[in-house]
Amino acid sequence: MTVEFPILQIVDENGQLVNEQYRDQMTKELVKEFYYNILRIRTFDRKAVSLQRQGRLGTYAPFEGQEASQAGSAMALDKDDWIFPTYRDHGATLTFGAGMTRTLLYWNGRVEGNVPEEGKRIFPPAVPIATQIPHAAGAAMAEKRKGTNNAVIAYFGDGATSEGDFHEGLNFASVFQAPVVFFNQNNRFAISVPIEKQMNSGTIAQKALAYDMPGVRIDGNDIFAVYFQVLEALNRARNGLGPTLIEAVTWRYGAHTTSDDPAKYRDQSESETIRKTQDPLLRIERYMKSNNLWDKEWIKKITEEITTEVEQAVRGMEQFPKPNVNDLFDNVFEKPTWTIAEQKEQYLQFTRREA
Amino acid sequence: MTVEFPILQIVDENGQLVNEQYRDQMTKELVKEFYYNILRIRTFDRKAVSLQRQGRLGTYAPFEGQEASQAGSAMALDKDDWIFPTYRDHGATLTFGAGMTRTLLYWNGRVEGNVPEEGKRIFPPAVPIATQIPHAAGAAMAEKRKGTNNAVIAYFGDGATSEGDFHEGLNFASVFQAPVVFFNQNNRFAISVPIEKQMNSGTIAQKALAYDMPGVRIDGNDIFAVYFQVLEALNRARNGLGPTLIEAVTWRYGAHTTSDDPAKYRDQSESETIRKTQDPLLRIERYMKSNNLWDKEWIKKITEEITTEVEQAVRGMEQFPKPNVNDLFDNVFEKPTWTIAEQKEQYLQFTRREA
Amino acid sequence: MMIEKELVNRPMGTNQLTLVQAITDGLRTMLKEDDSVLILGEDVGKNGGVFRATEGLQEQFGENRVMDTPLSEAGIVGTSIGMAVNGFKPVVEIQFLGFIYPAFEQIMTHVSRIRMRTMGSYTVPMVIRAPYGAGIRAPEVHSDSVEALFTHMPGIKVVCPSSAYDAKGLLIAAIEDPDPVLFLESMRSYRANREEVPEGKYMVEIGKGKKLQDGDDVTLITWGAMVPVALKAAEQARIQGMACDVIDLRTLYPIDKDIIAESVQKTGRAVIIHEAQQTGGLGNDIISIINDTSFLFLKSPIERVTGFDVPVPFFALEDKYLPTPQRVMKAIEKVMHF
Amino acid sequence: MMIEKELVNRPMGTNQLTLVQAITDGLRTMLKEDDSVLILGEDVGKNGGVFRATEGLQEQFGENRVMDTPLSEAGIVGTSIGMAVNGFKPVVEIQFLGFIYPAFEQIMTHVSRIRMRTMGSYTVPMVIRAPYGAGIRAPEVHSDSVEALFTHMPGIKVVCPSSAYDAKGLLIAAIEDPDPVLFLESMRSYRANREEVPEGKYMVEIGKGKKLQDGDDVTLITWGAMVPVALKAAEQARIQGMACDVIDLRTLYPIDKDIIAESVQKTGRAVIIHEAQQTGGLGNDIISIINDTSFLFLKSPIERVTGFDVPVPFFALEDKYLPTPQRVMKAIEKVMHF
Ligand SMILES: Cc1ncc(C[n+]2csc(CCOP(=O)(O)OP(=O)(O)O)c2C)c(N)n1
Ligand SMILES: Cc1ncc(C[n+]2csc(CCOP(=O)(O)OP(=O)(O)O)c2C)c(N)n1
Ligand SMILES: [Mg+2]
Ligand SMILES: [Mg+2]
Repeated sequence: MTVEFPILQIVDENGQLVNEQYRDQMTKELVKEFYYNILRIRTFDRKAVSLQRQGRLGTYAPFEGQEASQAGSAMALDKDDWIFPTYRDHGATLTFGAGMTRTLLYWNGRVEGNVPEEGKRIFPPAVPIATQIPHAAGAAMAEKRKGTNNAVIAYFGDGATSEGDFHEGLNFASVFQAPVVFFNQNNRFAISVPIEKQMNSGTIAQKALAYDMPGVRIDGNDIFAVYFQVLEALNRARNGLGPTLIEAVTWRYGAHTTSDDPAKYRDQSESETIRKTQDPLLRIERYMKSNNLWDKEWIKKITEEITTEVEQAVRGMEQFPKPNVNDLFDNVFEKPTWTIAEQKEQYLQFTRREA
Repeated sequence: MTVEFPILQIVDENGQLVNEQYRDQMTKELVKEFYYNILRIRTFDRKAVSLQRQGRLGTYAPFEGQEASQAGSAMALDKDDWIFPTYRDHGATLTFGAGMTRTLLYWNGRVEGNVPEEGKRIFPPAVPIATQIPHAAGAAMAEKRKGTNNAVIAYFGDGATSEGDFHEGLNFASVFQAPVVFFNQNNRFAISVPIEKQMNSGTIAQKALAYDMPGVRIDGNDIFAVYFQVLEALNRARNGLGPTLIEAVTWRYGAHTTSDDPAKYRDQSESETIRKTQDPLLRIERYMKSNNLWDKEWIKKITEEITTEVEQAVRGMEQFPKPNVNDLFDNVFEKPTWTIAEQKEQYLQFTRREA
Repeated sequence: MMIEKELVNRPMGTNQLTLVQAITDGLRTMLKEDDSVLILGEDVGKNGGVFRATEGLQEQFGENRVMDTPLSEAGIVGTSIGMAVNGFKPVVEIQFLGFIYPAFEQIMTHVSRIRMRTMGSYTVPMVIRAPYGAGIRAPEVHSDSVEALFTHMPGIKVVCPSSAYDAKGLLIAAIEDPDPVLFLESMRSYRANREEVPEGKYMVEIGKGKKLQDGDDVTLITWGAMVPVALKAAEQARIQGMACDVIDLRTLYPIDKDIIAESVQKTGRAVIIHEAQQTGGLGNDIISIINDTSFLFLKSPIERVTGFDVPVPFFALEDKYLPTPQRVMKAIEKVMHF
Repeated sequence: MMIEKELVNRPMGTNQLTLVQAITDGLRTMLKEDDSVLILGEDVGKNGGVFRATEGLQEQFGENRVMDTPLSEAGIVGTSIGMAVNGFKPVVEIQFLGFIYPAFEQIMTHVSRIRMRTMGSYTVPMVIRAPYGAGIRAPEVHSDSVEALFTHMPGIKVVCPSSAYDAKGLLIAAIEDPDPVLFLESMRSYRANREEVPEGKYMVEIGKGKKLQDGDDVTLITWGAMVPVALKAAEQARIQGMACDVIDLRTLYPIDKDIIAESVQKTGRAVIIHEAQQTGGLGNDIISIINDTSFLFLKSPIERVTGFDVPVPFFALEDKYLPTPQRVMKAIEKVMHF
């Protein structure tokens, strides 16, 4: 159904405006914020990959190539909204306000990485695929019941659409008309499995039809398309018009995670071609240049700012207090059961003796 | 999407032909077989309900009202095809060739009720909702791999479409283009839950769009529509054109099971109205009468035949050998593990001592 | 039968209720008391649940509090997680424990782990109610008794009352618990008898077993639907001159270790009765508790009277599968005459 | 390390293989030998599996034999059931045991029950392979060790090799088995060392444990990734003058009762080591087996060295969660000096 669900663009590969609808809202400030956020999360992502290579970080799931999808969608959120990410959506959570040090801690196997910043409604990344989709529907049902104006966004990949939880979550959201946006990043691969083996359907957006829910297909490397479509979907949600499924067509340049070798299952030169033509940062750069918004000084300034921020975060991670063995036992229940209390006591005694 | 997916009819409520397409294939013999099969399974169903009331059968799930869907779809199968029913599809399995005594045994808590007739590829009724849908897809994948001409049919209700297994099964079938027909009987209730609370979508057929699979919506009380649409879908399957989702809109007159009281959740006078206007047996009777096929003698003869058959089946069930305690232990593995062997031995010793 | 009174509020009066009525009463009490309590499940609304446990509640509290859901266990539990982390206390009904499996992933990877995963930033104060067990001639799978799958799951408590009083008190305690609780309801016990149940709110402490009967010779340890079976066996044993301690565990995780140890250290003999399959069953945990706490007191090997290592059979054979007072009696004799 | 030779065909030669290579070798052997053997799973094709267990197999046998599936565990297992009852022998890869939960219903209500449900008319000769366990610094959930959920499930066998030789032999036996087998592969052991593995087809019998080392003082019972931990502890114990029998169970259901009983009746002392959570863990079943078979021989309570009753932690703490030779050593001392 690629005809019924064309890929919406606002700014094309060459940085040219191809859709006038949002022109008034495309202020200079907004455009600069787009650029800033893409650059910021890309810088973070590259740093994380390099830390992993140096053995300073555990396995990491890079999102380079998907920054427009992640930054654009997260920017559309209001501060009291909820975000339900996957392991690849740190670009989105960082944009929404997650702590950068904590994000790094997460990838170092530190549970502290999942503690959200004060007041930020950021759920921990879903590791079991698609399981966060019903959570997001439920959190949205709760907001609706409370009568707030808040909405919820759930992130998931193309592969996630094959899981039962995708279906059950969307069905609940549509039955209860929950204020939630299902934001799919179709990077066309689930680890090594290309989308043609994942599904027989031409688009992911069309899956919305099963639930009589609006389905939208966008160019996920066009941050303008992402931002304005997510904003519209969130507005529908806030206005009681229920959920929306958005398919953002994008690409990850690199490996699935740092443990993966993409060359085993695809020709990585395709990534290079896409980088040259479709890159989200390049696109907004082109747009800024064609619209007289390109300011070298500013670019230099923010590049430095971001570099400093990322470096501070790395220091924060590396100087973070050592893991506390109490955390192994203390957060399973509000009050530990006797089995846990006893095991903790014995273990601490044992380590004291060993020491 | 009720407009995109209109309810197809061949013979309308008044028994009038409203679609000429299959006129040539609507032979006298076929029509009589339709009538015969509907009458047969209705007679069975009523008998089962009455046996349950008398305490001669366990809880039973009646299908009265859905006979056209069940008989028509099963008649469209070839003898080597596979059938994956639910607990409410005995009308279909009986039509396909299941033993009537065994079917009664099943409802008497006898595992023997699940042993298929020699050579018949009838799977036991799925009790956990929707779980049979991937089985059917897999059995069809196997037929495809073997290069046979056989197809598979899976039965399931409207409620079943909410389960993840529905989604995963349809996705697999479409990805692997498996020769399977997903035959949904939308009786508009899942126990007490009406379809409007089950889903936000106007039809079930439209859910096929999620998989780029043909979706067809038919009048499930019109056996002509059922038979010919299932036949077409099976033909597509046999010809390598993959799966089809069929929604047969129908109604159960009675309770969900004999443990259920439908008056708690719906106005049963609606059932009576539907019985008067939409009944599958009445409809074919009207068709036969308008087409000079109504033969009182024949009706009398088959009524007697069927009554005898059902009574024999009841006798067969009641005279069936008592449950064998060995069956508790012997069929878990081909060779019992020592825990089972030991438990069996101890139990048999114990019962011998107690006796 | 001895009844403790672990009341938090002095109730106004009492009613003679069956176990399932006590559940309804407990739900009603909490729906009234706490606006954040929600009920979700298949057929829980107009129909009042297939066992009538939620009878009348939707009428009284409205569709926003008592919600019929789609037929979708992962969806029910999954969305309830979302509601739980966002301020509500969902009390979820799974129609039969044998149909909890589609929600297994949500329970295993989220319900039970979200507190730990977020160091307490998010919590899941959810109750999952599920009728369980064989003996009511239900179709297959409906009769599963799989408590051990959940007692092994770190991060969730498991409760299983055998009487109306305990049912209401434990249910309220479960709803008040800041952590998730799986609440198992024996279908066989739903209407087996009536008991005085206080009106209003009271709690029975999670994690505490109950001594139903005192005896110095053998300890019988059981819960849920097997309690009457154990009591009948104890009565037979009494006639033959053997006195049984009968313990109703009531909570299956965390098990009341002390009540077991105390009793076994007195009797030196134990018989465990449960209807789940033996291998991997909770009986093994109880044996381990006895091994850990009471090794030197044991006079004979511990006996287990349980379901066999086979799927719960079709109902024509379920009576053979289920432990009977006779089988328990035989085990009592065995531990007595070792 | 002693190696039995339970060979069905005299193989032509041997290769030095890691455990994961032995798995690949076993799969290749059976794909060659039996056309009805199919491999299904996420990323098993071109990618050769995330651990390379199916490396090269799709290339060799084609997409019809080695099939990449959608990301859908219930779908994988569910469709494999359909293929299994219809003439094939699917060998399913679940990418990590911690992601088997979405397929739990299909395994619990169908894989394990179809034979009984149809009195053998339909059977499910399926193998489900799943890498398991902590210690490789994987993200959360990847590290679960939930064998006990499946050993409690009637109708499925559970196997867990600790060496390359056993891995290939047990895998072939599992594929040849007419009933479903869950085949657990320790990720930590995948490349831990190499071993002589015969070429061609041979089987290690399901249900038989293996004595790795003889000693008269204490019996250590374990499997999978904990085997090297137990062996290290046994070595430390030896230095301190305590001799251990070390048993690798290899099959977790049905457990080799005889090898346990025989050893414990000799030593009178047992330490069980597993990485799963203690409550509900398989250690309890082993204690029950000892209780049932060797009560009078026991000199001290049985000790368990296991994971704690908490979710497998994020990897910064996984070393604290996992049993260590030191913790095992402490338990050995405890049973020796009771
Ligand atoms: C239930 C489950 N099954 C398998 C996995 C292993 N796994 C991790 S990521 C992944 C692929 C996900 O693909 P997609 O949804 O497209 O997201 P992407 O990684 O491309 O962002 C798989 C199979 C998992 N995490 N959870
Ligand atoms: C997984 C699962 N959940 C719940 C049930 C209990 N249950 C049995 S039938 C039924 C309703 C099914 O409705 P539908 O699919 O429309 O089929 P119908 O009964 O109308 O034929 C429910 C909820 C079940 N059998 N399996
Ligand atoms: Mg992807
Ligand atoms: Mg229905």
